Amino acid sequence: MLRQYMTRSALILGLFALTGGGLVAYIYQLTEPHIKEAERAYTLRSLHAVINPALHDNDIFHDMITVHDPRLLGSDKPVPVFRARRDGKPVAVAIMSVAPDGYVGPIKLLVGIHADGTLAGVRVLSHKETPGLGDRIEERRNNWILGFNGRSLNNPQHKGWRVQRDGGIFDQFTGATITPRAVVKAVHNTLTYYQRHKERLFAQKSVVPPADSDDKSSKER
Amino acid sequence: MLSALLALGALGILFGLLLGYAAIRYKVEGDPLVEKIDAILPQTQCGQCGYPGCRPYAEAIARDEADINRCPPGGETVIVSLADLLGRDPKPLDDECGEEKPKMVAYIHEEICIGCTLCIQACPVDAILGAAKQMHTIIESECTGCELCVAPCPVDCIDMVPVKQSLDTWKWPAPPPPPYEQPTDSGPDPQPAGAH
Amino acid sequence: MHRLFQFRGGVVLKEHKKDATALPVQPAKLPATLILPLKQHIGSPAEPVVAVGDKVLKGQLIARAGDAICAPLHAPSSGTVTAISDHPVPHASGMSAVCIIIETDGEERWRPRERTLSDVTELGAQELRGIIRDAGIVGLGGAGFPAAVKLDPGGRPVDTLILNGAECEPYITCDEMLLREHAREVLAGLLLMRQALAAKRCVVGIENNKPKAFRALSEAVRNSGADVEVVEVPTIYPTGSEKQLIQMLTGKEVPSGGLPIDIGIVCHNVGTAYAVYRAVELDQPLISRYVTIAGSVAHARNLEVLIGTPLGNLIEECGGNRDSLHRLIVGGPMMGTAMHSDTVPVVKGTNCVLVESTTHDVPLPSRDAYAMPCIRCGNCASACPVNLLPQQMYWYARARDFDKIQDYNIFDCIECGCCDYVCPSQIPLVGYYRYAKSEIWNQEAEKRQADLARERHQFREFRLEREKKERAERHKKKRSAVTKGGNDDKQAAIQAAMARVRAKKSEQDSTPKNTDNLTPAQQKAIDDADQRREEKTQQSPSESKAASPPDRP
Amino acid sequence: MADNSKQIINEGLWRNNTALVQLLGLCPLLAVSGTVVNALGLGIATTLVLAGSNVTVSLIRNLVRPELRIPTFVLIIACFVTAVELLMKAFVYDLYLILGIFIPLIVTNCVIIARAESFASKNNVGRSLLDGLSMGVGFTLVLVALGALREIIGHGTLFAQAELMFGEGAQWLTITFIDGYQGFLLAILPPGAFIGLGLLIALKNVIDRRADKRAVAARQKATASPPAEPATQP
Amino acid sequence: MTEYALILISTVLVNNIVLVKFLGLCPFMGVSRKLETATGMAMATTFVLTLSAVFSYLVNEFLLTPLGLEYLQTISFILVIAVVVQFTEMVVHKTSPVLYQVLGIFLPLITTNCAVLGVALLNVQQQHGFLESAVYGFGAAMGFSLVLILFAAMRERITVADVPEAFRGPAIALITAGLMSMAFMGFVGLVKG
Amino acid sequence: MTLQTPPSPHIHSGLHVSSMMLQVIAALIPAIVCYTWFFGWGLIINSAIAVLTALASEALMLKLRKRPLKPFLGDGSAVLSALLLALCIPPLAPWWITVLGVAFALIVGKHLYGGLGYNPFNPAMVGYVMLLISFPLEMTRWMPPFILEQLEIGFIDTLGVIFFSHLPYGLSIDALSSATPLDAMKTDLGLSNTVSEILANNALFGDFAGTGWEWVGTWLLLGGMYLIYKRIISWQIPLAVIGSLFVISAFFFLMDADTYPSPLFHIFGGATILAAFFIATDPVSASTTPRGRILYGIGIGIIIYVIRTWGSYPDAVAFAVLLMNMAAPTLDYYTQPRVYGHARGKD
Ligand SMILES: Cc1cc2nc3c(=O)[nH]c(=O)nc-3n(C[C@H](O)[C@H](O)[C@H](O)COP(=O)(O)O)c2cc1C
Ligand SMILES: Cc1cc2nc3c(=O)[nH]c(=O)nc-3n(C[C@H](O)[C@H](O)[C@H](O)COP(=O)(O)O)c2cc1C
Ligand SMILES: Cc1cc2nc3c(=O)[nH]c(=O)nc-3n(C[C@H](O)[C@H](O)[C@H](O)COP(=O)(O)O)c2cc1C
Ligand SMILES: Cc1cc2nc3c(=O)[nH]c(=O)nc-3n(C[C@H](O)[C@H](O)[C@H](O)CO)c2cc1C
Ligand code: SF4
Ligand code: SF4
Ligand code: SF4
Ligand code: SF4
Ligand code: FES
Repeated sequence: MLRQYMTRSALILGLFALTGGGLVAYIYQLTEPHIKEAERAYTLRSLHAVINPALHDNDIFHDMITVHDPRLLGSDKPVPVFRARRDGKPVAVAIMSVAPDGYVGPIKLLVGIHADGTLAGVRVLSHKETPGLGDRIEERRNNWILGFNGRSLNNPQHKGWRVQRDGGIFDQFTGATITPRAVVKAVHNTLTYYQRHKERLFAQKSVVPPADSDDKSSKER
Repeated sequence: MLSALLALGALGILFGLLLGYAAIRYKVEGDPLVEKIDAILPQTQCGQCGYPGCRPYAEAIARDEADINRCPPGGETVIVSLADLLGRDPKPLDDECGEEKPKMVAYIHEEICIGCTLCIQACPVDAILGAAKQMHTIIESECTGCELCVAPCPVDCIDMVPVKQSLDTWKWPAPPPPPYEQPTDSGPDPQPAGAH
Repeated sequence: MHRLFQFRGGVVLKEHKKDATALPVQPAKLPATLILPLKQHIGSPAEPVVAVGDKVLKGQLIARAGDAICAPLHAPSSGTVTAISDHPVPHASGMSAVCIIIETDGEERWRPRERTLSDVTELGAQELRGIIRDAGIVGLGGAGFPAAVKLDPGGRPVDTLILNGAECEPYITCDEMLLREHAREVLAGLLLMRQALAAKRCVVGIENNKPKAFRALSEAVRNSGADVEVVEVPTIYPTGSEKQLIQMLTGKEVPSGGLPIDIGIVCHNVGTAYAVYRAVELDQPLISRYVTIAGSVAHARNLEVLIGTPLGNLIEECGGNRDSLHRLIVGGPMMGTAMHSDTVPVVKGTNCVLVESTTHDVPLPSRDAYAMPCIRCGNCASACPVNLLPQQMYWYARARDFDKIQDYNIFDCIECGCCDYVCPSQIPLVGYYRYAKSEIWNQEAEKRQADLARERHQFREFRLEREKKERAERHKKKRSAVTKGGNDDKQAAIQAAMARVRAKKSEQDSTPKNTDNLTPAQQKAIDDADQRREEKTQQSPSESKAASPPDRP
Repeated sequence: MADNSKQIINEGLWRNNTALVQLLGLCPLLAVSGTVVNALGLGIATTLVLAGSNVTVSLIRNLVRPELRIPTFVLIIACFVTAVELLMKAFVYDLYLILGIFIPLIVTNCVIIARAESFASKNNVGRSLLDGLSMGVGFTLVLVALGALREIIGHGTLFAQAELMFGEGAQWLTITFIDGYQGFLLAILPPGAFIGLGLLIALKNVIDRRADKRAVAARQKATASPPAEPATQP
Repeated sequence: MTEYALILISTVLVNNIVLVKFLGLCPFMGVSRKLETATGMAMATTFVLTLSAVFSYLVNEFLLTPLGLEYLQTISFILVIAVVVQFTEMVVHKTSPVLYQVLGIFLPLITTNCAVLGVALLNVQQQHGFLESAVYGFGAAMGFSLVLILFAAMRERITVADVPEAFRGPAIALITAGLMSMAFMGFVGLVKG
Repeated sequence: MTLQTPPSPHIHSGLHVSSMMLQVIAALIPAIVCYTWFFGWGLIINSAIAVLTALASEALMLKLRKRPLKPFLGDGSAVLSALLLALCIPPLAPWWITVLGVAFALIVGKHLYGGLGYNPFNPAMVGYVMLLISFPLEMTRWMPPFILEQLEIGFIDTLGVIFFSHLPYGLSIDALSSATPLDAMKTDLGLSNTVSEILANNALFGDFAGTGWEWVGTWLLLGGMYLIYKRIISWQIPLAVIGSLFVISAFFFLMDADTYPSPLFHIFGGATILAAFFIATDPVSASTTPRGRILYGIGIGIIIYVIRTWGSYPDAVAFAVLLMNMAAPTLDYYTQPRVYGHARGKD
């Protein structure tokens, strides 16, 4: 009795699982290429916001490595670095670094750096700063973030890489100094990291980005 | 594709086995809920709820076949208790069942009674005394006021009379709500429904 | 010096005791009619032993105690019983109850002495209790519980007998006057009670705003050399409450739902002690008591009043105006009950009549016309001597959540009114508690009824089922008997038929089936009905058509 | 039957609305009602799943046994959800990212299992489909209403980011009410979601009560008029 | 150790599963009318949530990931949850009638509590390890229980308040939840990350 | 003649809700005067706006709910809520901030729950938190005390700022705004400065807390003492709030005086005193049992410290109060006092 009952239960549930699973798996196979493409397009859009697509000719999305430097890149997890090349020669990199000391929490940045060490562009990928105060680092709300374009480690000099209130050249927002301060510091750190590891960054062999690892990072918005 | 099928199928079969096992191994019979519901009902046994007595109604509620607002003798108090027990929202009494009335008892005009025993057969709680061709009497303390004996009487000798108040049964009235809290228009009233 | 323990909470009230203590106590005028409710105490009503038209003598028994918790009633004066019928009684409902009404003849003729004076110190406890019980003494301090019952410790040791002379309510001064005028007699009564209880110690608690009473009693104790402590307690309302007084004098708490005797304590009012003295030493039953008349009267004072005197008479005697009455309170301003009419009589437990009339300046600072919402300030909780949370109880009483309110121990509330007094929102809190309590009692009664009904219904179902089965069985037997056919079966069939007839006959003869398990009360109802039936069958059926519906037992 | 389906629709859209009356499916309702577009996206996804699962459950309703009922229903729903999830990922990826975890959570959207249990498992396919659709549309409507409320108060816009759902060409849909509106953050933050839904429910109560009153008045008039009628006759 | 403590603080206060993350709202609104039932629900959910967080982790780690079947997460997790709930219910029903009285009617509701599936999915998304997953699940459950119990006690009071008619019932409850969530915003930034 | 038959007791102490409220308002006045002395007319103007808005909102809601105006407008609770909220708003905040905050406080925080006596949350704090999370910019734009900046803006100028955002001649918005001491402390600690450096380098900090603020705090303390003396408020809540804040801040201060400011700074900084005596004690939304009140106060003290020290908001009084408001019914339920005659230890 018990055995019979159990087997029937098992069969029913197993049957449903099997049918359902089959259908889903089928749909998965149908949609998989589209999904891959959508993910790629999404990341590319961010990348192209910081690196002019006209400058490179490689598949920047797949030319990716991960690096690890909690001190300078602000994250104790490996950080993706995308590399742009033209005719095989390094043009720029885009580093997904983190400003760990935002007002509310860490701020995820995408820092694009030309091969010569000047900033190609900076974007905020995700943050939790106070809406209305700290969120002016988003490009959508304020063009403050564009102020990094063209800067480099020497422009301004070391002392200048601060918000104005601390004696640097970058604006702060009224009523919110901490957020810009954190971003400026993180961008500066990222530049320093690039300076130190420039050669290796381009030399290292690319890993094909595991599809879900980067979709995860963007999902957290 | 295949691995997906295998994995899900395996999970399904595993869980099916588990639940099938548990269903037999941990089988429970009986439903204590009915007892609890029955304990709340007033036991008037009047059938106004549409069921032949309080217990059948309790069973219907437990089976989720009947709503909780069908017992007029119990009135608001019973509805609220049932709602509490079953985790539902209280609602007003279903007016197709009847309305809440003050408690009554039956009274037989003994001089009219012809001793037909029809009322005895109707009374759900054996609150009527008497035998064929003899005068019948209500045992007042037993009568639930269900009115079931009224209709069968061929000579209309049974009346429902209000339960008499005495110093012992007198209740302190609720203090009247302050005038500013008088309900302004229809709708559920959170206040005690005034003095009794 | 006796060690005092403070109880928590309580309020300090403005005293109004000067006026009524200025004049000495004198007997009130004899009223033309005396109204004596059969129930003036906690317990069952007394049963009349006189009939309308009977002449009675002062002190004569007119109603006897029916069961253990009951007190007999005596005629307060000589006269004629003119009615035994419903009359308004001093009760919050304003309802009527059965009273014996005596028209006085002004002769004040005593009944003959029933007991010759013996040496009272030799009376045994049982005898003492008998005398006290027969004298109809109930507690004169409040609840009116038959004193003899309270004086029976039932084998439990009694450590302390407390005499309650606190009299903590404003306006009331009857106990104070009694102590001032009859300290010796009160002491004697106390010693008799002690004798009945075999109590180890005796303590009398008197609030420190009654120095004269305190001195009078202390002197009486000193003169008699009795081993009784007379203690002054602080004037905080409600020290007079039994539980609070016990806590203050002994530091012990009466367990919730228990009685003082559970912790070896018995507490009685001073008036009760005086009544005991009069009953035992003078052979006088409880027919009069001290009553304070205060408020909007020309001469506030204490009178010795016969039980049964209508309140209106007292008001007139003290110079009050019966026509401009606005509020008439029996008892003190904190615990007393407002009456619906001034025709209600003084009963054994009436200690004070507080008059408020529209013509005199209104002496009582009462609540606003309506309450504000509770702001949860907690003043009430700080004032509550029982440490309840009045604001929560109020909240749930309002919401009719009677389960929750019991979680908050509403039945420990002594209805002292402290919470109400200090509430800034002026909410009639005690009114809500009384409402909740009586609703709960009522619900419990209904529950009992429902349980009974369920039981009877189930029994009926069972009975019907049984009958059906029996019938089916008989039916089957009959059929099988018939179908068997043949000669020899005929005999059996006839026998079966005869058996059926016999069964049917016996069924008719025996009592109806639905009366198997009856309580005595029900049996009585049945017997009554049977009797009526009998009577009916003798007279013609159409004669007594106007029979009134029976009262509910 | 016509009357019956009308009733089913009325139940779903108004009288027994999942969000306003049954208070089910609150999580996605509150979480993704920041803007109308998000709301619409999730609403459509939910409706699809609801209709699909109702139909399927109704089809197989006689096959399952008690202890397997919930697991089976849940399994069916989960399959539909995963399918929808995959499709969204493939074709409206940006929206998918914003709705985030709430797409897979459609599975546990209490509405769906509640309908499966209380309706689809007792009714035929047609009625179940209708029920699924009307419940889903009712849910979507509330979702969109709440989204609109929050978006207007919070951002001063309507249909912002319409391009996420309808493609780049749809940007013109976005309406900006006040230029330079600073925004009333409360509406966008979590508290705003709760309070907004509370206000919507209160609004429904008010409307219902009005309707009730009118109905009562109408009934009274109806009962009162017959005696008046003879009088009007010559 | 501090790591786990931070996860706890974060899930209970800062990212409260109900008031901030918007998960588990239906039971939050549905079974908060009375303090006692809320307590029962809290206990049942805590048990199931923690258990299913762990099991989901195991299924994901040892079945789905090795086979590259991440897209079946939702399906398999919900199956796990449904089975855990069903199994628990049957066992409790049989073995402890007392406990079943308290928890019985809530258990089936838990399957459709988004918080349970949500936690399983979030665990994967945030790449939690075994212990982290368990702590995260437990913390989320504690957060749920905390606000549910507080909310129930508040609702008991609100139901007897003189609330305007249109707002009686769910409307005022939601507004209360809104104000609670407003208060919880005070914890923002307590745990960065 | 029909006799009146109300239930007992038949006498009353004469205490009244409105008299309680009036006394609380009276106790606030010295502090308001002191505040005006240090920070200018802003508070007075804000208070006026707030009180008017409060009365208008209250009247509107009473009308909508069909309740009589007189007993409720006159009870003083709306005025008190408005004053307390005004005290928490930056003195130069634009007028609509005050209006919005007070209206939200009274409509959502109070009347949706049934008005006086029924609101589970402290209305003033509901309004304040709503403003803080919705308009962080306006709500963090405080001003330095006059004596520091040698500036004095008169009544008319203040009106101009509040109603028209019209800055007085020669003043920039930056000159008029500064962080509160708590805010400055938090910002600077975030820059890894030590407490003693911060205190030494910023004139914002006075003898033991913020310049000016410490005097306002002292007057509030005196007012609170008066209320305790008059038994308008219970001693448990203020003592528990201040006591627990003192203990926990002393603990960390003793551990590391460089990163954790002194207890005195915490107690006189921000709105601690105001909260302890006037806000946490709001009878309606606080716990009502004696033990519950102590736990409630301790909870507030601890939450204030935790959020100030590790959270994002520089001051946390409002959040702490709302959070503990939330817990109050539960606390009440589990801290019922031992009733006379019940066994000890078993409540
Ligand atoms: C509610 C609130 C939210 C805040 N949000 C932020 C923020 O998002 N980013 C930030 O840098 N500072 C934020 N602050 C911090 C203060 O504004 C802080 O004083 C400021 O960053 C210090 O810089 P200031 O000197 O320019 O005012 C916030 C403060 C409060 C009270
Ligand atoms: C219902 C009831 C039952 C009582 N039963 C007893 C009893 O059995 N024995 C006894 O000594 N006292 C009994 N008492 C008397 C109490 O002990 C107490 O003295 C009396 O209630 C007077 O108290 P009070 O006026 O403070 O209310 C009873 C009182 C009440 C109200
Ligand atoms: C609040 C309150 C106040 C009381 N005040 C007095 C009082 O002042 N004097 C008194 O004798 N009894 C007072 N009682 C009644 C006593 O509790 C108790 O019933 C009485 O002393 C018992 O004595 P007895 O049985 O002789 O009446 C008060 C009761 C309550 C509840
Ligand atoms: C001691 C005391 C403190 C009060 N504190 C506040 C307060 O912090 N916030 C507020 O809005 N109302 C306060 N009130 C006023 C009143 O209680 C409040 O408006 C009620 O919450 C309204 O129901 C206070 C009243 C008193 C007596
Ligand atoms: S209506 Fe009520 S009392 Fe009557 S039979 Fe039904 S449940 Fe019993
Ligand atoms: S006597 Fe009549 S009314 Fe009373 S219980 Fe029996 S049938 Fe019902
Ligand atoms: S004293 Fe009155 S207002 Fe204060 S808590 Fe008690 S009942 Fe409420
Ligand atoms: S009446 Fe009851 S609740 Fe009020 S103070 Fe007295 S004992 Fe306490
Ligand atoms: S939708 Fe989340 S619990 Fe119902």
